[in-house]
Amino acid sequence: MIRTHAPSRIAKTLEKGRYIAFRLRQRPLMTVGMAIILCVVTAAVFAPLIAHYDPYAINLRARLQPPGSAHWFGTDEVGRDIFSRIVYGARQSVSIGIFVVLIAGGVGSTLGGLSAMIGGWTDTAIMRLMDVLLSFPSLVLIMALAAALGPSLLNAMLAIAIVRIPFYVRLARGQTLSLRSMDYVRAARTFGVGNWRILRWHIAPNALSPIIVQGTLDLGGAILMASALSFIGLGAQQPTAEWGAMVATGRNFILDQWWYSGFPGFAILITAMGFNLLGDGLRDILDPKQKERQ
Amino acid sequence: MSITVIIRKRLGFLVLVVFGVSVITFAISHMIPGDPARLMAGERADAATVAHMRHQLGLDLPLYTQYFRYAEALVHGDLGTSIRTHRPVLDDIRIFFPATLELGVVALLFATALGVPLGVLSAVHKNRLIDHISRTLAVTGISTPAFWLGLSAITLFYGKLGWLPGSGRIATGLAPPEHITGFYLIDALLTGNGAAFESALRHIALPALTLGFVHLGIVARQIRSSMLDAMGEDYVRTARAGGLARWTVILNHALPNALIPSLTVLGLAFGDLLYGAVLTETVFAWPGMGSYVVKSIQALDFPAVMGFTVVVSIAYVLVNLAVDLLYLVLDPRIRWRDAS
Amino acid sequence: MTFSDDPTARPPTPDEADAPDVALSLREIEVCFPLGQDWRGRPKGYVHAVNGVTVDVLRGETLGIVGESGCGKSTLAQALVGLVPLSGGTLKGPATHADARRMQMIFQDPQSSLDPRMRVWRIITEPLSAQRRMSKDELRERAGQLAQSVGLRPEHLDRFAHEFSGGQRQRIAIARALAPDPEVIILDEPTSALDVSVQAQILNLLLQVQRERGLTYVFISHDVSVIHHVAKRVAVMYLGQIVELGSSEAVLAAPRHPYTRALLDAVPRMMRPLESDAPIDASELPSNRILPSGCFFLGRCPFATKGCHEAQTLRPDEGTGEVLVRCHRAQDLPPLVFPPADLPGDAPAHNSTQKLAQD
Amino acid sequence: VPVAHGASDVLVIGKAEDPRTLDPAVTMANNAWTVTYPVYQRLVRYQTKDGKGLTTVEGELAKSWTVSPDGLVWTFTLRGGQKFDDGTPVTAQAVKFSFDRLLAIKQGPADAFPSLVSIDASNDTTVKFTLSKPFAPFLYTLANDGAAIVNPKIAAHAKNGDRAQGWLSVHSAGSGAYRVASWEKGQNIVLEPNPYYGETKPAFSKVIFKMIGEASARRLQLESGDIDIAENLPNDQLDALQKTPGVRVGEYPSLSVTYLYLNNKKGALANRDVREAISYAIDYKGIIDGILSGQAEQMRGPIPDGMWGHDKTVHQFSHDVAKAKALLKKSGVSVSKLGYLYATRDPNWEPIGLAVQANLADIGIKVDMENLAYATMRDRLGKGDFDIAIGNWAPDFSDPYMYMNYWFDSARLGLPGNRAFYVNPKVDKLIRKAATLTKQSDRLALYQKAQKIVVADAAYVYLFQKNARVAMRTNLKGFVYNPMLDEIYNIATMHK
Amino acid sequence: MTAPGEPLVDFHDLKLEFPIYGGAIQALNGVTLNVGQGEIVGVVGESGCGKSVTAMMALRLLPEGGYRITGGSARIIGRDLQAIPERDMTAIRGRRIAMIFQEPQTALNPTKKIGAQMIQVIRRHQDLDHDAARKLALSLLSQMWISEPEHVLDAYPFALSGGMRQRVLIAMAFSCEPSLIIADEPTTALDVTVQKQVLLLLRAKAKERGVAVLLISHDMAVVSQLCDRVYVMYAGQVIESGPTRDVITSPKHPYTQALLAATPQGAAPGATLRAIAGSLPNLVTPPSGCLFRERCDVAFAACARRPALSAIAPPATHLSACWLTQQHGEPAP
Ligand SMILES: Nc1ncnc2c1ncn2[C@@H]1O[C@H](COP(=O)(O)OP(=O)(O)OP(=O)(O)O)[C@@H](O)[C@H]1O
Ligand SMILES: Nc1ncnc2c1ncn2[C@@H]1O[C@H](COP(=O)(O)OP(=O)(O)OP(=O)(O)O)[C@@H](O)[C@H]1O
Ligand SMILES: [Mg+2]
Ligand SMILES: [Mg+2]
Ligand code: NI
Repeated sequence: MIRTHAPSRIAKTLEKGRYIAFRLRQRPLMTVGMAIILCVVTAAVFAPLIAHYDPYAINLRARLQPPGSAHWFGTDEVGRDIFSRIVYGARQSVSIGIFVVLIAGGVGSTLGGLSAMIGGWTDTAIMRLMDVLLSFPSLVLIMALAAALGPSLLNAMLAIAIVRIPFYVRLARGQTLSLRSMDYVRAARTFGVGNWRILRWHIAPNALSPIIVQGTLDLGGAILMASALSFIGLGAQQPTAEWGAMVATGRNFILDQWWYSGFPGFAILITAMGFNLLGDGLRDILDPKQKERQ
Repeated sequence: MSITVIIRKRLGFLVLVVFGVSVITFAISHMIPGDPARLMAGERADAATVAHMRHQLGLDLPLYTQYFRYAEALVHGDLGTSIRTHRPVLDDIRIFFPATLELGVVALLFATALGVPLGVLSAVHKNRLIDHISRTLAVTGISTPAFWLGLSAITLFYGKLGWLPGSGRIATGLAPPEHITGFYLIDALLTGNGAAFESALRHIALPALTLGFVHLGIVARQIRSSMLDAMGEDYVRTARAGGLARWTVILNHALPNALIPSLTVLGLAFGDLLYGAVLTETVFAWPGMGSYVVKSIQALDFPAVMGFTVVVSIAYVLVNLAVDLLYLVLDPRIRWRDAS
Repeated sequence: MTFSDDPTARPPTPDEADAPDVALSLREIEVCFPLGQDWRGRPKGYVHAVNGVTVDVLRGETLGIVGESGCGKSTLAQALVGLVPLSGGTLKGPATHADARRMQMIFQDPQSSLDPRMRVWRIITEPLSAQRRMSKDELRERAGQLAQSVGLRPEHLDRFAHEFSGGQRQRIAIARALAPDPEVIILDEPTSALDVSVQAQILNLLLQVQRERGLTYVFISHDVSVIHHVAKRVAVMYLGQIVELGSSEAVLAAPRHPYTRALLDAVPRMMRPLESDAPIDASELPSNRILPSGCFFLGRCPFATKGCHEAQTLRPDEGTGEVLVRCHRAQDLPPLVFPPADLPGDAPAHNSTQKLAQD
Repeated sequence: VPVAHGASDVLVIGKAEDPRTLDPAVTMANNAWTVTYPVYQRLVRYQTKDGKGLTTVEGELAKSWTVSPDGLVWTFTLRGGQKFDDGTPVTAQAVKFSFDRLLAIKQGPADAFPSLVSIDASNDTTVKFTLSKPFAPFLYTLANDGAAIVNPKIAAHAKNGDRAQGWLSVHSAGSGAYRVASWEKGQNIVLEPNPYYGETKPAFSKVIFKMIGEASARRLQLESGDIDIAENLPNDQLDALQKTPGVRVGEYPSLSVTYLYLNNKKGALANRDVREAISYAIDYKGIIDGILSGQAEQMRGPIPDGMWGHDKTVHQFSHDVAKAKALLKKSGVSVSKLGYLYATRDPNWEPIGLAVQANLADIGIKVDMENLAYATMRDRLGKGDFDIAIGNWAPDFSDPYMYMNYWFDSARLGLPGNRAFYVNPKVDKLIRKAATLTKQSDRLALYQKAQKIVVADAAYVYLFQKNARVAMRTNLKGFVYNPMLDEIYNIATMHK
Repeated sequence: MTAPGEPLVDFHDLKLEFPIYGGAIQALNGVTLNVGQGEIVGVVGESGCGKSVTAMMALRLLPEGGYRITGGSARIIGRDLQAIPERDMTAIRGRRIAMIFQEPQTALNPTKKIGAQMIQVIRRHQDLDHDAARKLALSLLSQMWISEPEHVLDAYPFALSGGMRQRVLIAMAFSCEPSLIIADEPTTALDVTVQKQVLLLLRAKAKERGVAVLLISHDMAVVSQLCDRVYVMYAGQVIESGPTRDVITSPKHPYTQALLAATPQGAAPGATLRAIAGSLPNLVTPPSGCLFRERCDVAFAACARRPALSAIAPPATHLSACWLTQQHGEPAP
């Protein structure tokens, strides 16, 4: 029986907060992930306040300085402060991740949802196209696209987004198909609710959580992929402070100036880890199969 | 009966994929700025030479004719001639593909051999310390930039410690084993060439570990989640109620069922391995398809890039076919459904 | 009330849907599901879920449908509300036209029939907002009225479905079904997922709203006692066909068709020791991929004889004539009669407790 | 046990990547020449004196030669006694075959012979070259890799009229000290001695070119002695290697220059003052000291120091921001943004770009850096689709022609050499004339005159000529550096 | 070994909870239950009242570390359940006490043949080689009135119908000659016709071999037809127990009475049923005092304390946990 007297709003909020704290204590890894993301996002937003050097100012007289009090993470081969560049690099990484996920998730889920709702030939055609895309060597597609459109961060992001689309199409299609057979959707049909409205009212909100989980996990993946592209020279261009590009130039200095590629590489690792940990945690929480019984 | 159905289905799919992939690559190749004829003719060639070359390559024909010519050759197993190496693309691929495949298989073996136990342990000890540790390891694997890991590994294991060689497939000056499968490890074993085997093993260790580490995470994560599902199933309870020991239940009942959904992920992971090899191979100077295609793209060597994509997507479809067939072995439900 | 809002529809012939007391007229309804696809996209086979159901549902009555799992009850229900297309036969009656308000459905699982991300008032008024534009205030007001009529309190309106117990959820589903003021409600095992104590609440509620609104019910259940309680008339289904149709008093007390007999014989009855005199028969519902050629029950029928290899039609029982049976031997079978109730309807009075409670 | 490590009769050279083809009539890459040069012989070769490589030539296969007074006919007499690696003697017919093949294939290497019309072998030892118009550097071009003499027997390997290009791209058919024994693609190329070699038997029984993509890995392998020579190392690594025991980093002034192409026909850069302003804005010393660890020398005009024709009096730009600003103002052109095109093929190009970016920012010009695959970059260069681009240039033969006639002739716009799209009829006339004269002093005068004009026009930004730095094990002896033979090692005369 | 006459399962006032955020699900709130040798005992109650938890507890199959016993005692085959080491426990499971579950669809491993699953369990407890175990499995199946046991042994679970699968599970349960079989709603997922077959089978085999059965069901009628004694549970507590006939025909606890009255069976068609108001209490915060108090129409002051299960009248076979049925309307000492 449900309670008749609703507790006050403040008490409710407090209770909710305590509950969230409890859940987080239960999932230390997810908490770590959230902390990392918080740090990265803070760095990205407040980069100018955190970095005490201009990330683009070259100083040929202070090349390849080891980490020290002046330059926490040392300097690169043209004397730029690596710490500042890493802090600014967070902007690139976070925006790459978000851009890719929004584009791929948006286009993919819409396509997948529509494909499942329309069915028939349209569905078959879309899914076959996605199969082809999936079996396409993704890195080659990205590299070829980057080569075709010219190397730039934007093109790299677009290419990554395109490569990720089939995953969302499949996910959203699967979700739609299973939701479509839920009784509440069938019920809605008996009221004469049309496809569009069903998609918007019933399917989209309910299919959202797995898509969000996938998106969170993909944020990490996209950051990795973009850095890989920058590493082989197809992503961010100089002098943009981008972690993958920094590792790429730093690779020639890895034997004597470990900090040059070391810190940006670590930054990529940590950031991707943050999103992966968060995504894993979210998946655990949202996965109906693994939900704790109440 | 059902095997033939699956094979027929996959082969049909193969035709579709090869067609789709070749069309896409073809289209992209022709969007990329850069004139293959000029590349072929050389940097300082004059306009007439370039025009001649263009005619020779058929680049002056309408696009669709070019595609048809390409497709026709493709059907006859001809992938054209590489602009960069001036050799038939198929010959190049024949050299480089086994290297990549060997690297991929060893990496996947490593990832599976470690990832499966890790995932199982994680699931069995859910939310306990072991779980946290192995999940951290898994997530680290997934989140590590392979190129960076590779560089660091070379620096550490070759540069600082000198334990393992830093590049290549076999020691310099040591003749590779006779070409039978193209897999050095297997060829060395087949020909009883102990020195080559040892050297090849030492050479493949670092790149395979690097590449495998990333996939270790994917495998462990997947196994963990499907193990958790499987362990919550009723039949596990039945097995326990029948008095079977805990690990018998886990390994004999839950694991085989957990492997079934993981198989798809493993199949995809293997496809990914082939592509992921691009970065690892670059870093480790592994003479495989990865470095080949990177160089080909950089040199705008379209025939080579197209050959690569076509071959890799065929490999992808075949891997999926293998996964399907494995399903057939592992999951009797499919056999039964197809039979009836 | 007119029967047809659809001008293109053929005028109803008097013998069919025209009789003023018929709410729904089913004629030879068939539903098949295509099964799998070969490489050319053609189905590999069909599941014959409903195989020719003919029955009239009278206005204001409750038609009960019983039958074992997989016999096509739910499929029939879904076909009635248009969720699955008919493969054959016709469905007529005032409630079958484009206006979806006329017929509503209540599903078995109150959990999955309510959108977990909608607030209760939205759920209840969804059929209304799907029909025409209504302001939020209007909708809320309607929701309040409906909620009250099914015993929900106003403060429940802003909650989500998962905050309710199973019985409450089924109340919400009933309120939603009542929203567009339907004539007919199809109930597909509305209480199967509920506990006995809650089932009673829901059955009471259903009967009450039926009385208040003059609703027509098609009530599906595998629980004979529930059907007996709510339905005046009952149809027994087997393999997608009605094998026996008649007043529930007649059918449930003295079943004629061998299948109905087997079914009723198997129903557990309070304090009736389990009889094991009948030979244990291991057979179950035959496959509906390929339909049997003669009587569908032939394979399991203990009374089968020669004539059973011919297809059977639903024919009036010769004895009373008010029960239709799909068996040519119905009269020949030894009578089997079940007492109306095994136990007194009321639990023994608990006089002492009454007294004490008043202290 | 791996064989190569430390063995005294094996030489291992660490390369960054596979050569594409080993056909001397096709390849234009130093990366391939490392292999092909010692495998083939040519009519003439660069001289070595006192262990120093000179840019002058001496006979290799040729014993002597004469030139007709009009400079149109060159007649060579062969030395005899030289044999291809299958024992076939090298004859005049082989020379004719090789050059006919080169001209027929008509790829990069043929460009060095613009006016060659016919080759005649009157007997086994005499071969006659006929030119359509006099070409002063002709003799020098015969020392090019492309002028290699190949065994005519390769004709048997021809397929679909490819003149055995396919076969020769992975095999060798020369009369040099070595021949290609095997090539594991992506791994190594192994050379073995040519058993019929006509001169002193080389010291190494095996020469291995090992492909090691990562510069750091190459350096590590050199340090550990797995390889004897490591090519293509970035300056900072070389600096570090200088301190490594057992490794020697040789530094040699080279003729290889790095310069910026200013697109003379596009936008603001069409304005001479703007180009001059840019030339003044660059911090040459900063780049040389900061990026090249001082291992370079600022250029003075297009012809580098060490090549005849270099002019000590020609104007040299200095880092002068004020002047640059003034010039920019004077030009009256507003330049807000320029692109800088580069590739990662040379690790210095990117930091140089960053320096240029910073320098030009000082005079108010924003520079966008664009990193392309080298092939794409070349395509853009060819089309003139860039503002500023960077390039390296090394001479194929030792003649100022390599700089002046390639860089400034309006007939070679774009990729062939004039990458600044510089058009000046006066300069055209001077340099074309200089190419046909046979007397060096006459030519010198013409080239110096032309040099003054092009420097004043600031067609390119002349950055620096850098030292060639070769890192090798100290136990490797007898290496001779020749500025004309970058990345080419005298493996036939080296030893451990 | 169990001494003759000693109950196979003996729970006394067992209390058990599952800790969750901010509290615990108090799943069992006093289960007093025993099964003697050869008895058929029923447990009835509504969904969520703790029937399965009780059954699982008897074999200690609940998730390790996921639950807490907060009171009472639990013994099986004469031993303290909590003190039995896990090794012994696995030897008891299947051998001494076997179990049959509700969902035959999922209770068998879908990727293993029936034969393999049966043989595995048989060989776990009996010293038989593969062939002998198979033979035993065959004979067990044929005793389950399965006409083609060979065929069934070589089949995968999904190829069998629900009734067939349930018979396989019953055969498995009998395979090691246990003393007790716990059947947790063995027929809920089956059709009535099949249900009857399965129940008959279960009863016949049990009687034949003198195996005790603890039959769990939510269906009063099923229990009344099959069981010698019955326990009625509500919200984790056994609130009434006794010989089946006594409990069904003269229920003493208001809940049992209400439950019987709420079934449409026996009510006049169309008449308003005597529904029990409200719904099950939330087990995280169960009502203090009598668990049924909030829904009981005869609740009174004493119900603020929780009544223990105690005899209504000598000969103490019929017990109830309600103040009204206790002698003085006061909590028993
Ligand atoms: N969408 C569908 N596709 C294919 N077959 C279906 C579909 N829906 C139902 N069926 C099949 O149709 C037959 C009848 O199913 P239906 O759900 O109508 O039975 P039911 O009488 O409602 O059973 P239950 O009592 O279990 O609810 C079954 O054999 C079922 O497998
Ligand atoms: N592992 C568990 N963790 C937490 N709570 C549990 C667990 N198992 C059971 N419960 C809770 O214990 C209570 C009793 O559950 P139980 O499964 O015994 O009910 P039941 O009587 O068998 O019901 P049903 O008739 O639905 O099978 C329920 O409230 C349930 O949510
Ligand atoms: Mg149904
Ligand atoms: Mg239960
Ligand atoms: Ni009470």
